[in-house]
Amino acid sequence: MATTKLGFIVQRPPYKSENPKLALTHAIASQSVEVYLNDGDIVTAEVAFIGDGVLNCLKDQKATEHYDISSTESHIKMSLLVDVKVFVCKEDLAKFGLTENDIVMDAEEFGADMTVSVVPFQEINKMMEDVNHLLFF
Amino acid sequence: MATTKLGFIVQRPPYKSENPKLALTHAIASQSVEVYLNDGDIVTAEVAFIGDGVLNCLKDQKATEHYDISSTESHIKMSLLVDVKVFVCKEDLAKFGLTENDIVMDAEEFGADMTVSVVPFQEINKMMEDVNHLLFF
Amino acid sequence: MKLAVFVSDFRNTVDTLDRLKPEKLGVILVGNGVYHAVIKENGAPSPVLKTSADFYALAEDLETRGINTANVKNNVKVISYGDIVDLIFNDYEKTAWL
Amino acid sequence: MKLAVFVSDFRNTVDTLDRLKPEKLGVILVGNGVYHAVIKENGAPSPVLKTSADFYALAEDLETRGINTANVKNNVKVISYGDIVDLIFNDYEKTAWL
Amino acid sequence: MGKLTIGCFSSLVGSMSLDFAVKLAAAAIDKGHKVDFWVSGNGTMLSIKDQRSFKDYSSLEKPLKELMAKGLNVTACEACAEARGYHKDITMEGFKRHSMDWYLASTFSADRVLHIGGE
Amino acid sequence: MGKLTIGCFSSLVGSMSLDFAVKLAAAAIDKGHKVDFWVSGNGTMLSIKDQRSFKDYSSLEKPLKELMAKGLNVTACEACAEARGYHKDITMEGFKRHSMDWYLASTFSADRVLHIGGE
Repeated sequence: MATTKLGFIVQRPPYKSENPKLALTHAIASQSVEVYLNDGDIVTAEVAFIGDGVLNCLKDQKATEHYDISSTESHIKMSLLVDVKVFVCKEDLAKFGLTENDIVMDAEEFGADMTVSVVPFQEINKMMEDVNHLLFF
Repeated sequence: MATTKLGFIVQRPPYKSENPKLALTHAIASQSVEVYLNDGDIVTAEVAFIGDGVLNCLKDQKATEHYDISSTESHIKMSLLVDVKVFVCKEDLAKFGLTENDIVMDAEEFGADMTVSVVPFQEINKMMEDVNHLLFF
Repeated sequence: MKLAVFVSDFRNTVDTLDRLKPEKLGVILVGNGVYHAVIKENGAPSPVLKTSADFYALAEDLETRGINTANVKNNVKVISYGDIVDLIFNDYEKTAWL
Repeated sequence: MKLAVFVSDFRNTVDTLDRLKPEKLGVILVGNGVYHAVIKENGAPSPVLKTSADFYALAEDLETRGINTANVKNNVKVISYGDIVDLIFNDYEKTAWL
Repeated sequence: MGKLTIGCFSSLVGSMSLDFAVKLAAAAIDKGHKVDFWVSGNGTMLSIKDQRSFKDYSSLEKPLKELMAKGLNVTACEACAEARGYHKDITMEGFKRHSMDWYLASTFSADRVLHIGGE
Repeated sequence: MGKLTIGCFSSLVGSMSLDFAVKLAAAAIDKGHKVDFWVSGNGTMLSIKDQRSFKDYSSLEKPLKELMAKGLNVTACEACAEARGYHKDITMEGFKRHSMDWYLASTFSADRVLHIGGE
């Protein structure tokens, strides 16, 4: 019975590369990892958006309409739905003049209880200390 | 009987992406383009290294020894061998504290007559004016 | 030379845009380049917009990223793919994708 | 936390390195990141080297790019792939590829 | 009406450069222009047939086939494709493969060239 | 001796990230460590068999096979591969394909994880 904690740090904007989306899909995969492990062993994933990475969180992304692909917005909602913790750096949002009104904060329409936490970078640093392994995207 | 002139501008360092090398291989391909064209019609290619792109020109690249791939250095020599004009921006070399001693200047060992021209950016601007189409790498 | 420059990145890794001095310059913001049209950092608009040029931003790429085209800066014209075709055929002679 | 950070680009598009404050920080320059170990711009060494950290640069990647390992700055240790393995297993607990 | 030659050297699925190139080609053809489309480097990924369409990834096989039916001329760099293991048998029907001189020859008669390099 | 899990998400031929990852895996195995190697996104390009070896492009099939013989455990993200048209029949022998949870499971028992994301 052990837990391995992973910290996913997204530092780049969406769509230039698919990596921000892969960060979220891999984090979501923490839900099905038990099939490979012994009873009671788990892997947990937390995701933090920092720097230009906070641009992944903008609302109303029309990626499906224009390019027929899912948006990073929809992936953030999926992450919340499976109870992945999602952090967004407060200072970086402020730097871009963005507020909680501009970004995805919940996935209520899918029945998710989890919401996005806008936190100071210091708390993200604490999360990085706390996890067993870091994955920077 | 007409000539189309192409200007290849390399602005990024080697090895992160293969684009600088592709610039040179495509420029070299100007030598065999006649098979597709009418008699007397030709396409010429000139290559200019600017900004971080001048780092492609450093001598003694050991890419074959360490990674079993050809170096951009060897591609510059091949370009000279088939008489492609190669320019290197003087100001950008100076910015990095590099001199003609640090970079590939000729391909004498292969019998090439053409040499690399280290020129002020202004002359590269003139080349850009002069060509029919620009290809930035 | 009349030159249409495409900027597709938010963080430019090349400084070429500042050095080009064509007679007429158009800057077409596409892909993640569209962030330059709207995102301020610490209150300041993108330095890209300081270039002496005509600015365009692709509507599809703004909206894909969750940016309302109404929020784009005044000196940037929001355009479509069809407009890009017309621009490069009618208003400019050469293109450069930085 | 003892953190080994890999820098693989010459032009960083992220500012994360400046913000990390681990108890012990190692910066391993690989790929085009090795330019930081030697290239001066307008006489000034790379700002990456100003970070408070231990610096390492991969010999193979320096030489691939035509850089003589003797020219690397004093505070950067030239290492091999094997050394990287030992560093991340013995000297650091976590890694971050920026 | 003119001729536009597009060269795309970036990687597919994930980067949006090929999506951009295909949409621009479509817009140019709609306006009556002739379009030559060259892919090199990682861009040769576009030439593989039967890419499975997932909602997470852009899938360009369908729009590309429609454009080919409307006259789009599309060619992959043969060496770049072979080096990646993209052999003839997994290449989309109608997608040509040539050496790099094809791209240069296409620019000869082109009114405009858009070369998409970058990273 | 420990276990190292490497994840590589970058594109092959051209970018040197996969070359780096393969060489690091080799160095770790030489020192007696166990290595799991996961490729996702454009990194799945590594899994294709019969990539033609040109001197311009790095060719990793041979070193990879040698490492597999020495116990390297290498797996590609199945969805990322399928989305690119890299189907089972063109996958290198011994190269596994799984869903993303394989990578996370590998980190469970890993002493060190090197996740190569970037651009």
